[in-house]
Amino acid sequence: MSLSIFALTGAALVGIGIYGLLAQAHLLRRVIAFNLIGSGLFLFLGAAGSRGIGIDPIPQALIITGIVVALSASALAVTLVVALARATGRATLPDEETPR
Amino acid sequence: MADLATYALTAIGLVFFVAGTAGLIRFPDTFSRLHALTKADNLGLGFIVMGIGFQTERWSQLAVLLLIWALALLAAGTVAQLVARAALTTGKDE
Amino acid sequence: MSAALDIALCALILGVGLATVVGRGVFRAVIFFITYGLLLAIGWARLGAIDVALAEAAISAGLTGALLLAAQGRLRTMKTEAEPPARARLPAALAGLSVACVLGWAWFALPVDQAPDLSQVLPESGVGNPVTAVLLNFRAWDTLLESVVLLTALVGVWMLAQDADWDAALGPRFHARPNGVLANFGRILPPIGLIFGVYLVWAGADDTGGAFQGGTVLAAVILLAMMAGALQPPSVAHPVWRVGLVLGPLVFVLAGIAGALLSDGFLTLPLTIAKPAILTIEAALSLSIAATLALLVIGPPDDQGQDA
Amino acid sequence: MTVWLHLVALVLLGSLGGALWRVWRGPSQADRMMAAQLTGTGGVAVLIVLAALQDWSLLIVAVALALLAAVAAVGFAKSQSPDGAGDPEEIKPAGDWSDLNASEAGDG
Repeated sequence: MSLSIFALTGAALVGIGIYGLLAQAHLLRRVIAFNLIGSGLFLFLGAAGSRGIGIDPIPQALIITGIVVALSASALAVTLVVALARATGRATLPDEETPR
Repeated sequence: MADLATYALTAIGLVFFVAGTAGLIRFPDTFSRLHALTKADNLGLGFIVMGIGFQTERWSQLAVLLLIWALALLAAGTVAQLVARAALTTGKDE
Repeated sequence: MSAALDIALCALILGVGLATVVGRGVFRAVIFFITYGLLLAIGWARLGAIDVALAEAAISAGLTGALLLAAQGRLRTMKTEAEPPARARLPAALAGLSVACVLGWAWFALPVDQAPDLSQVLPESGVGNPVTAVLLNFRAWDTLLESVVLLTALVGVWMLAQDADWDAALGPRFHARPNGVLANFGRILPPIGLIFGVYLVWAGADDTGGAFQGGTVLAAVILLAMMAGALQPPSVAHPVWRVGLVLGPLVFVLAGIAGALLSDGFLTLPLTIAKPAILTIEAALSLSIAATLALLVIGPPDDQGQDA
Repeated sequence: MTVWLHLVALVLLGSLGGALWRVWRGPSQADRMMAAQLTGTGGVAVLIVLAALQDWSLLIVAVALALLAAVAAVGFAKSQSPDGAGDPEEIKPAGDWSDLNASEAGDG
């Protein structure tokens, strides 16, 4: 019962993250949305790994490394956003600007 | 007896937490809201810590509980001062 | 009662997740994302995955918030263009909804596998914490490559420095009022955090904790000491920090080669030396993880703030 | 006792939800940051209660949260300073600020 709640929450978080990734143009918000997708998948995987007898440590180990890798990817992405803003004065991708 | 103490102390802790949140929602400006946060909430956490302390099975767990409260107090005091100062010098911008 | 708690918690997680992607305001989204990590850590605690809860709590409280807030502040001082409004909301919502529905369907359609019973093989790993056993023994390849991924990300961050800044110390020039609240906090907390981080690495062999969790706590402590002005960020070429960055992967590879020579193959640990070997790898790895994560959040050398 | 502790955790989560409302409303950035700090304290309290309910080793997660509770707010205070790396205490607030102590009052 409660495992299903967490798994469905994870699924919904992936959907929310995809919405944010597509609808928001500001790149920092896209980084956050991307992290939502990742953590939603982690939650789904973690719930799936707890379905058998006891808790399967293999998904847990994968999720721990995944969380740390997600942070390092976010740090790289955030640095890219700052570098882009320094070069262009914008924090959005150029080809996606709304026409004036 | 220990259970009775847990009921009473956690209930008091909840009152402080709810009061702090009510203050956070109801108080009119940033600085009065800071009061609600740093005072009520950490008092609430203290009562929860004491209440749960009566349920611990080992002394080490009680020590860890007290460490948690001490760390939370240190963090809250520092944060309240820094955020209030930041709000004072930059003003309301959004 | 227990289900009510889970439902309330998941409702909060979903509400906060939604709040990070709707509406306008980058700062608000960042703050919601910080609280999102906290709620997620409570969620992992509810699932009984204590090691994951620990990693999530340390990363989201200690590193993510500081990283995103610094970037948001930096974008504001550079006066970047205002955030454009959300576009194509209906197609985006439909895309998100359909993926969520597919995943939800998959949850009920997937066969329920029995978790592999590790209690038989756990004694062969040399450690008592099954998560540590998986990370550093059974699936050591993953962990080794992951520590290399962290280093690669750091090199990527450094490559984004401007040429003129290259020899300067990493990050902005942090300073604080001498004997002010921030400077004192930067002196009181790091010793406590250091002890806690080392404890997590040590305890991780048999209890909750491990190289990643302890390394993350240590990274947050290093970051805090740097922000409070108690510790100067190094330059890219700093020899001690460079050794610290590669120590973990290096010890890991050496242990792997030793396994190839003395035992069944690369990265296999014979039972007789498994525990001391794992503790050595963990100690070196957590040092490297701490240094890498802290420098990742600090960012490339950046003197822009000074001449602005 | 189990039922009561579940109830305590539920009320704590509710109070956390109230703080989240303030994060949404603002209006100032300091409001949002302080409300997030409150959710941190509430989260520590929830974890302590869960430790009594489920597994005492959860206390270690609460220690990590309490230890690192201030890092994000320190980052916030830094990002609010003019060069993004300072300390809000270095700047003298505008207007009459009689609360400053004597050693600072002279150096204007």
